[in-house]
Amino acid sequence: MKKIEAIIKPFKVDEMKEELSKIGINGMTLSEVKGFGRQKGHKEVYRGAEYQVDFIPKVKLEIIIDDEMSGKAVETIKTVANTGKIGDGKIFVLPVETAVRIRTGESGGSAI
Amino acid sequence: MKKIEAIIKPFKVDEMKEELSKIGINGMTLSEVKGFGRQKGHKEVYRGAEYQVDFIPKVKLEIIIDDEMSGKAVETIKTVANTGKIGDGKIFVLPVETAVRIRTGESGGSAI
Amino acid sequence: MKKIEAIIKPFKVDEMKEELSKIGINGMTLSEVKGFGRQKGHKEVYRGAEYQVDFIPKVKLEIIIDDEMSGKAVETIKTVANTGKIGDGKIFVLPVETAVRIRTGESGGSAI
Amino acid sequence: MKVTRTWSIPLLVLLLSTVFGMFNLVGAGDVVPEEVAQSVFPAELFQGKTQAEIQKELPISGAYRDETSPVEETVTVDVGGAEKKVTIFRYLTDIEIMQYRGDVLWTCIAAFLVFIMQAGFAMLEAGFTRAKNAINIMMKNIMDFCIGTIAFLAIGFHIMFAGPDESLFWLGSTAATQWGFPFWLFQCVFAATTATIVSGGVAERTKFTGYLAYSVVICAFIYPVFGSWAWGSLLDGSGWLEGLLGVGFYDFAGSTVVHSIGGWLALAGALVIGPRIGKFAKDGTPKALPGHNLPFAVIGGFVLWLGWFGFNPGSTTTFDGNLARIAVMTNIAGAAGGLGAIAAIWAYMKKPDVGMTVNGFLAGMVAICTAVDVVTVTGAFIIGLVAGVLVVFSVIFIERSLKIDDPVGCISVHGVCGAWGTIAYAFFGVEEFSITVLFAQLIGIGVGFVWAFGTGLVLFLAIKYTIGLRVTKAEEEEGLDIGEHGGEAYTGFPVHDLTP
Amino acid sequence: MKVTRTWSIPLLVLLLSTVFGMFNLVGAGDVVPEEVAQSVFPAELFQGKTQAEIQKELPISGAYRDETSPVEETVTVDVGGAEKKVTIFRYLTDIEIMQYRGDVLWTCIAAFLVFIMQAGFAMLEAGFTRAKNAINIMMKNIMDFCIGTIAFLAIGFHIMFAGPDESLFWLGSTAATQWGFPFWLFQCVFAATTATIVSGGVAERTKFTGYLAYSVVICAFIYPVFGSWAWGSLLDGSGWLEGLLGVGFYDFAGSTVVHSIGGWLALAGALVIGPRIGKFAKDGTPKALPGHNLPFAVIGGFVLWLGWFGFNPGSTTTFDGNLARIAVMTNIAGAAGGLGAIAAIWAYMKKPDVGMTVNGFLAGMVAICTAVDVVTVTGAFIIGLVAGVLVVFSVIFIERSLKIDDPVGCISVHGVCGAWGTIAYAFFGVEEFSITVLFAQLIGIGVGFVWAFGTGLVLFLAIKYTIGLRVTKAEEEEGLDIGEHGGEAYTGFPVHDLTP
Amino acid sequence: MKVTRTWSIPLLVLLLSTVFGMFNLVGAGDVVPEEVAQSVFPAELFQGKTQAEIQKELPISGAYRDETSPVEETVTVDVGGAEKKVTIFRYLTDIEIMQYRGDVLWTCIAAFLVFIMQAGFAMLEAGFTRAKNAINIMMKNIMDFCIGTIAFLAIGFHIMFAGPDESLFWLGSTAATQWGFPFWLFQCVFAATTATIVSGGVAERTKFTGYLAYSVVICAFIYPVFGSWAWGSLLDGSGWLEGLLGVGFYDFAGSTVVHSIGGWLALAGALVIGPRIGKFAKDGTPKALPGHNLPFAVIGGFVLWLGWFGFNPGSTTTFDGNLARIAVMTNIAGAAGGLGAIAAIWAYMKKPDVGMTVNGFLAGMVAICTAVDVVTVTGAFIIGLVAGVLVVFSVIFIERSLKIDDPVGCISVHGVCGAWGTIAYAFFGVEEFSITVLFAQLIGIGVGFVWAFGTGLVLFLAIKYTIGLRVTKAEEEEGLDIGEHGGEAYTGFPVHDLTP
Ligand SMILES: Nc1ncnc2c1ncn2[C@@H]1O[C@H](COP(=O)(O)OP(=O)(O)O)[C@@H](O)[C@H]1O
Ligand SMILES: Nc1ncnc2c1ncn2[C@@H]1O[C@H](COP(=O)(O)OP(=O)(O)O)[C@@H](O)[C@H]1O
Ligand SMILES: Nc1ncnc2c1ncn2[C@@H]1O[C@H](COP(=O)(O)OP(=O)(O)O)[C@@H](O)[C@H]1O
Repeated sequence: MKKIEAIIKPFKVDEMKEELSKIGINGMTLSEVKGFGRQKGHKEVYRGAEYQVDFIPKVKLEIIIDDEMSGKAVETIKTVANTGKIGDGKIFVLPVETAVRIRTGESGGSAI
Repeated sequence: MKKIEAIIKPFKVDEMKEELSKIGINGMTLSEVKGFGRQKGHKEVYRGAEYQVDFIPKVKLEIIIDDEMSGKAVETIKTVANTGKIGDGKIFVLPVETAVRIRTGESGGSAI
Repeated sequence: MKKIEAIIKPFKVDEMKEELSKIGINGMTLSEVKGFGRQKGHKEVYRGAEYQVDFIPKVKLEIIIDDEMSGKAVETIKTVANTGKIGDGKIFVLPVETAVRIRTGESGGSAI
Repeated sequence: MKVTRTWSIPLLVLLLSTVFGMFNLVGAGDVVPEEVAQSVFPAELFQGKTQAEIQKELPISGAYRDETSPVEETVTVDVGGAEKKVTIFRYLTDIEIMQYRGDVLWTCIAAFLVFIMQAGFAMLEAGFTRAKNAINIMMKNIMDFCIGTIAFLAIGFHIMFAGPDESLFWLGSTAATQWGFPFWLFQCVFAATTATIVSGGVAERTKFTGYLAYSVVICAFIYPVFGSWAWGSLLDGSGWLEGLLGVGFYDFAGSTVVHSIGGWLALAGALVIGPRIGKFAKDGTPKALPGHNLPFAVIGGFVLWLGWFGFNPGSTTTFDGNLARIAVMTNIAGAAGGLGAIAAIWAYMKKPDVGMTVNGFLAGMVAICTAVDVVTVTGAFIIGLVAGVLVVFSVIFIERSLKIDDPVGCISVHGVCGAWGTIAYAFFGVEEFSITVLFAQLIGIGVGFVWAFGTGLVLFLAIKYTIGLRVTKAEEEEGLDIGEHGGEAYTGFPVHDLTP
Repeated sequence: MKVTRTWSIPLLVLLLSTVFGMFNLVGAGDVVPEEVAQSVFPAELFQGKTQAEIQKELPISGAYRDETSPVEETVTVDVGGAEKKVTIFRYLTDIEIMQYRGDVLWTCIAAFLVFIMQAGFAMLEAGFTRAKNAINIMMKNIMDFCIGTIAFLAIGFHIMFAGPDESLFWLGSTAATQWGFPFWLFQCVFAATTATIVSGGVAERTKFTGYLAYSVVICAFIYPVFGSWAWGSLLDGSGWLEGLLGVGFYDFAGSTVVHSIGGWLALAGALVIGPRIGKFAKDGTPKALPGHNLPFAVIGGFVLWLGWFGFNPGSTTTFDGNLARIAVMTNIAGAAGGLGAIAAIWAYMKKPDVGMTVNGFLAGMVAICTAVDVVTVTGAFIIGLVAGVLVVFSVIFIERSLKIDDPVGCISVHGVCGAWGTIAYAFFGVEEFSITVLFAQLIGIGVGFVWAFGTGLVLFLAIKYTIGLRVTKAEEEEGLDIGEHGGEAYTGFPVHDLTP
Repeated sequence: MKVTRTWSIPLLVLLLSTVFGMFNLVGAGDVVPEEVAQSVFPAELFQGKTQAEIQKELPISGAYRDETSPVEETVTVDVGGAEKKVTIFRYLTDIEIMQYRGDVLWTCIAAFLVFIMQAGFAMLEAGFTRAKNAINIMMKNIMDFCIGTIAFLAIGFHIMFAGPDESLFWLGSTAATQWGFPFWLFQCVFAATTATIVSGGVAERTKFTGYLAYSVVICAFIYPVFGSWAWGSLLDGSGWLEGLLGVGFYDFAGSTVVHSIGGWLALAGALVIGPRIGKFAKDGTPKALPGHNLPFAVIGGFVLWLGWFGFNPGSTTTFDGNLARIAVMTNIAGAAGGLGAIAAIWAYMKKPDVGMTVNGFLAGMVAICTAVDVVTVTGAFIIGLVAGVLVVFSVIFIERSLKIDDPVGCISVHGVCGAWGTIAYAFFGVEEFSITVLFAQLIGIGVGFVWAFGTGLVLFLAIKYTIGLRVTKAEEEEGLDIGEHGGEAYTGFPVHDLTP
C-alpha cells in the first residue's frame, strides 16, 4: 500500500475529487496547509509597516491506495493539478504498512 | 518505529486522548482535516443556489510509537473511535526511521 | 528521499524558514496542528465551568529532502527550534519513495 | 369665582400657565359651560365650535390622543362660594402640541433603541454558543422580530391593551389617531424582546419549526396576557395586578413583565427540551461548551446596554426631564452589576471570566427596571451590585445543582435577577418600607412565575408531542445550520469543534 | 375686519393660536401693513423694526430658514366687506422657534441613523462574500462615505437642490443659515447610500481605483440629477417629475430615487464587469460562492433595519406626530418582507435560507419607502410581503436566467423591489385608484431606469476602457485584499477558500 | 419706564417674547420688586408666592436647574430717566420648560451615542490586535465603562465640576435636581472615553489588575483635574485655563481635554511598559503584528463615527439649531481625514492600507473637536484633511523613529491630532488671527501634555513597581486571554498566530 501526498492549489480540489472518483478512488483526506517554495509570496503592509508573507495557502491531499493503483493516481493528480504556473505543487509517495477501517475492523486493501 | 495516522470523528478526541494515555501513550499530534469517503456529505443552499459539500470535518491523529506498542495502540484507537456508523474513519501505519526530541536532542525510542 | 516532519513552536517558523533557506532547503509545507505531550496544557473557565485544555498549538513542518541533505536538515531544525523548554517538539524522519513536481512532471531529486 | 382644573390626559403634565388664572362669572346663577370655557381659554382653542360639537369629536378614550383631537377638561368654578365642576371640551394649545410631539419623538427613539437589542441578543447568543449553530441563532432572532411584529399587531396588542369597547386587533381603532403608533411601536419591541430572551435557553438544539411555533404563542398570547394584568391601563385596559393589595404591583419597566416572564419561559423550555448532548457527563458533572466568538458576544452586550437606554427611560413614553434620571440609574446599575459579577467570579473561580462579566452588567440592568424611576443613586448601585453577584451564583447553581442547561444564562440573568429587582423595589423604591408593598411585589413575582412557567410547560410539551421540539441527535452533532438552514456560517474558515 | 393667514413656510405647520383672532381696523380706508402687522401680532415679533427693514433681512428663499431670520406671511384683511391680502414680515414666535429646533433635532437624529446604514451595508456585503475580499469591501464602504460627503458637498447638493439664483456648491448660501445644515446632512447620507448599494453588485472583482472613480460620479452627478427631478423642490429646485401628469411622480422616501437608482446602477456595473471567476460553470449553471461570515451579515441587516427608522420617518424632516406612523409602517413592511421571503425560499428550496430572509426584510423596507407616509397597516403588510416573495424569485431569475452575478442581491433588493414599491403606491397609497397616478409612477420608474442604467453603462464602460474596472484574474483568485490593499483581513486565522 | 432683562441661566437662550415689553410704574418713587415682577410677567409664574418665598427655593446655583425650580432674573427699570436694576424671582414659563426638556432629551441622546463609542473602541482595538488577546481587550473596555461610571460618580465628577460650596461626590447636591442627571451622564461617558483611549496604547501586554488600577485613577483623578481647569465652569467650578491670557484656552468638545489627555497617557503607558515581544527586531526595525479581524475593526470605526455625532454636537448640551452645524462640520472633517490618510499612505507605501484609512477619519474627527462650533466648511475640510495626512506620518514616526509600540495608533490619532486640532482653532476658529489666541492654545496643549504625560509616568511606574504592569513573557506569548481570563475568544476556530 502507498500513501500519496499531493500539495495542490486550493481551487483545484473540486475538480480533483471528481477526476479521482472517475478512476475509482473514493476516499481521501484533505488538509489546509501553507507552502513555501519557488512560488514567491508577496509583500503586505500593515499600518505603515511592510512585511513579507512567504507561505501560500495550499491543500494537501492524502490518499492511501493499493500499490497497483498508485501510478494511475499520481498521473491523474499530475494532470488535474497542472496549470503550468509556478506553485502547482508536488506529489510524494510513501510506503504504508497497514490500513484499518475502524467501523468494520477490516484491514489491508479492503479497508480503503 | 511506526507512525500511526488515524482519521477519526472530532468528538471522539477527548475520549481517545484519555484511553491512549491509559495504555501509556503520552504524546500525539492532532490536526483538523476534511475527509471524503463513503460517508456522504450533504447539500447546502446559499441564496437560492444548491451545492454539494462532500468533505466532512475529521480529526487526524498522528502518533509516533515504538514497534511493539503499535499493535496495542491500533487496537485501542479502533475500539474508541468505533461508533458503528459510516465515517468512523481509518487507521494507517507507516514506517518511521528516526525520531528526535528537540529539547534534549535524544533520538530513537526515548525521544517519543 | 526522506520526509522530515518537525513539530515545533509556532513562533519559530520565521527563523526556521530563514535558517533552512541558508542550508539550501527551498521548499517546505507547514500545517497548523495541536500537540499533546509532556508540556501540560492549562485550565480554562467558561461561565463558571472549568475545563482542561490539553492540546497546544504547534506547527508541523514537512520537508521532502534528498537522503544526503536530511542529516543536516535535522540538525538545523534541532538547533533553531530549541528553547530548552518542555514542548519544543519533535522531529520524525520517514522514508519516501518518489516525488513529482506537478508543473513540470519531473520526478525524483530534481522535483524537490 | 375660582377655577381649578383637573386634567383628563395624564401625560399632559405641562402646566398651561397662559390659561391659568382666577376669574369671576359675574352674577352667574346658572353656570353655562360655553361661557366658562370662553372665559378660561382663548377662543382659538374652540375653533369656532360649540362645546357639544367638540364633544362629539372626542377620541374613544384619552389614550387615543392626537394633536388635532380635542380633550376634555374639568374646571372647578366657584360660584358665590359654592364649588361647581364644569367639564369643558377644547383643542390643544400650541404648547400642548409641542409636548405631544416631544412624547412621540422620544417614544419612537426609545423604541428604535429597544429594537436594536434584537441585534444585541443575536450577537450575545451566537457568540456564546458554537459556530455550527450560528445561522440558526441569527434566524431565530430575525424571526422573533418579524413574527413578534406581526403577531403582536394581529393579536397581542389587543389582548394587552384593549378596553371592553374597542378592538385593537391589527391596530384597530388606534390606527385612527397618532398616539397609537408610537405607543404600539414601543410595546411591540418589548414583546419581541420577551420571545428573544427565551431563545437563549433552548439554543443549539431546538427545531426551527418548533421555535417559530412558540415564538408566535409568546408574542401573541403569553406575554400580552401577563402584560395586560400589570400594564393594561397604560392604554385602555385595566390590569388586576395594578391595584393589588391597594398598593399595586409595581414594575416600572419590566423586570418581571418582560425579563422574568422571558426567563421563566426559558426555564420551562430548557427543562422540556433537556440539555445539549455533551453538556453533562454521565455522572452529571457539567462540561463547558465554550462559545465560538466572545468578542462578538461582548459587543452584543454593549448593544444591549445601549438598548436599555431606550428600554428604561423610554418607559415613561413622555418627553420630560425625568428620562435623564432614569438613564443615569440604569447606567449605574449596569456598571455595578458588571463590577459585582467580575468580583464574584474572580473570587470564586480565580479568573475574571468574560461571560460572567457580561451577564453581570446585563443582570444589573434587568434588576433595575422595576424601580429605576424612583430609586436613589445608592439604591441603583446596590440593586445592580447584588444582581451582578447573584447572577454568578445563580448560573452556577442552575448548572451544577439543578443540572439545567441554559447556554447563555438567560434564566439567571432575566428570570432570577428580574425577580430580585422586583423585590428590591420594596426596599429601595419606596419612601418607607411597607410589608404590604413587599407582599404585592412577591405576589406579582409569583403570579408571573406561575403564569410563564405554567404556560411555558404546556406550550413546550405541546410542541414536543406535535411538530417536535428538538432536532435529531445527528443533526445536533453536525450543527443546526446545516440541518435546519442548509448552510454554514463561516464558509472558508475551518471550524473544528471538538465538542459533540 | 376678518383676518386669515397663509403661511409662507410649509414646515411651520403648527397653528399659532396665541395670535389668531378677529379684529377690526377702525375706519380703515387704506390698509397700512405696519398697522395690520401690529394688530395681528405682538410687538416683540417685530423687534422694533419697520416692515421694510424686516423685509430686507428675509432669506433668499423660505428654505433658508433659521430661528433668527424673519418670515413673510400673508394676512387676509376684511375691510368693509372687501377682502384684501396684506403681506407682513415678522420674526418667529417662541413656539415656532421650538418647532424649528425640533425639526433640526429630529432631522439630525434621522441622519445619524441613516449614517449607520453605511456600517450595515459594509457588514452585509462583507459577510455575504469571501474572506479574501473583506478588507476591500470595508474600504469601499469607508470611501463611499468619505467621497460621498465631499463630492455631495462640492457638487451634488448644488445639482440636486439649487434654484436658478444661488449657488449651493460647497454648501454655498446654505451655510449662512441654520436649516441648511440638517437638511444637507440628511441628503448627504442619502447620496452616500446610493453609491454603497452599487458596491454589492460589483463586489469581489472591481479595481479599487475604478471603484473610487464611479463612486465620485454617482454621488456628484448621477444620483443628484435624478434627485433634482424628483425632489428638487424640497429646497430651491423644481423637478419636472414632481408635477408629472398633473398628479406628480410620488416617491416619499426613495424606493426609486435612492434604491432603484442604486439597483439599476448595480445592474449596469454587474453587466459591464461580468461574473466572478467560478460563478457560472461552463454550461452556465450558477455555482454558489458562499459568504464567509453570515452572522456578521445578519447583524448588518439589523443595523440597516435600525437605519431605516431614520431613512423613512426622517424623510419628513419635520418634528411632528407623523414620524411614528411612518416608523410603524416601515417596521410592518420589514417584518412582512422577512416572512414573505422565508416562506418563499422554504417552499422553493426546502430550506429557510438565511441570506434570502435578510434580503426579504430589506426588500420589504425598500418597497415601503414610496408610500410609507400614506399607506394603511394592511397596505404596508402587503407591500412588504410581496416584496419578500418577489426578491427571492428575482434573485433566482437574475442568477439562473439572466446569468448576471450579483453577489449580495442588490439588483433584486433595491432595483426590483424599489420598482415594486413605487408601483404599489398607486394601489395602496391613494384614496381611490387612478390610472393617471399609476402612469405617473410607471413613467417615474421608467425614467429612473433609463437614467441610472444608461448613465451607469456609460460610466462603467468609460472606466473599463480607461483606468480599468476589473482586477486581474490572478488577483481575483488570490483575493483583492492582498492585491489592492496589501493585507489580509484575518491574520492568524487560517482561511481556506476552496472556490477560485 | 423701560425694562431690559439679563438672564441668569445661560442655557435659556430662547427669547421670551410673550413677556417682553415696555411699561411704566406710575409714580414710582421707590421700586418694589413685587410690583415690577407682576408687571413684567404673568401672575402664574409666581404661583401665588412672594418674591422672598420664591427666593428661598432658588437652587444652589443656576446650574442646578430643573423644570420646577425658580430662576433669578435681573430686570432693568427706567424710573424717571434713572435706570435701576431689580432682581426678580419666578418660575419657568411653559416655553422655557419645553426648552429645558429639549435640552435634557438631546443631552441624553448625545450621551447614548457617546456611550456606544465604548463598543466602537472595543471593536477597533480588538480587530487591530491578535486573536489571543481579544477577550482581554473586551474586558478592558467593559471595565473602563463600569469603573469609569462608578469612579466618576464617586469622585471624578466632584473634582471636575464642584464649586467651593457643595459636594458632588456620589452626585451630591446634583441628585436633588433634574439637570444634574443629563449633565452627569454626558460627562461620565466622556470620562470613560479617555480611559478607553489609553487602552489601545498598552494593548496585548498589560496585566489586568494593573489595568484596572490605572483605569480608576484616570477616571477619578487625572482626567477630572484637567477637565476642571478647562471646563469647570460648565457647572459650578471655574477653571484657570478658561480665562488664560484674557482670551481663554478654547476647546469646545475636547481635542485636548479628552483626546490628547488620553493620547499622552497612552504615550506614558507605552513608554513605561515597553514594546510587545517581537515588535522590534534586534536592530530596532519595527515588525508588523497584524490585527486579527480588520472588518471588525472597521465597523468599530464606523461606530465611533456615529458616536462622534453625539460627542461634538452634544457638547452644547442645548436643544437648538446649532447642533446640526456641528454635526455637519464633524462629518466633513471625518470624511476629509479619511481622504487625507488614504492619499498619504497610498503615496508613501503604494497601497491604500485599511488601518491607516480608519485612523485617518478618526484623526479628522479628533482634530475638529476644538473648533467644531465655530469653523467654516473650508476650515473643517482643511482641519480634517491635515489630520488625516498627519496621522499617517505620526504613526510611522512614532514606530520607526521613536521605537514606541502603539498597537492601534492611539498616540497619533488622539494625542498628536488632538494637539493639531487645538492649534488649528487659532487659524480656522476665530474671525481674525490673533497671536494671543495661538499662545493660549499652545499653553493649553502644553499644560495638557505636562499634566497627562507627567501623571501618566508616575501612575504607570507606580503600578509597575507595586502590583505590576506587564504580564510574564510566557503569558504574553500564549496570549492574555488564557493567562488573565482563563479562556479563549474563538473556541472552535483554529487560531494560528505565527508571531510571538
Ligand atoms: N521540499 C519540499 N518539501 C515539502 N513540500 C514542498 C517542498 N517543495 C515544495 N513544497 C510544496 O510544494 C508547493 C509548491 O512548490 P513551489 O516550489 O512553490 O512550486 P513548484 O511546485 O511549481 O515547483 C510549496 O508551496 C510547498 O507547499
Ligand atoms: N483511501 C483513503 N485515503 C485517505 N483517507 C481516507 C481514505 N478513505 C477514507 N479516508 C478517510 O476516512 C474517512 C472515513 O471514511 P468513509 O469511507 O467515509 O467511512 P468508513 O471509514 O466508515 O469507511 C474519510 O472521511 C476520509 O477522511
Ligand atoms: N509520540 C508522539 N507522536 C506524535 N507527536 C508527538 C509525540 N510526542 C510528542 N509529540 C508532539 O510533540 C510536541 C511536544 O512534545 P512534549 O512532550 O510536550 O515536549 P518535548 O518535545 O519537550 O518532550 C507535542 O505537543 C506533540 O505535538
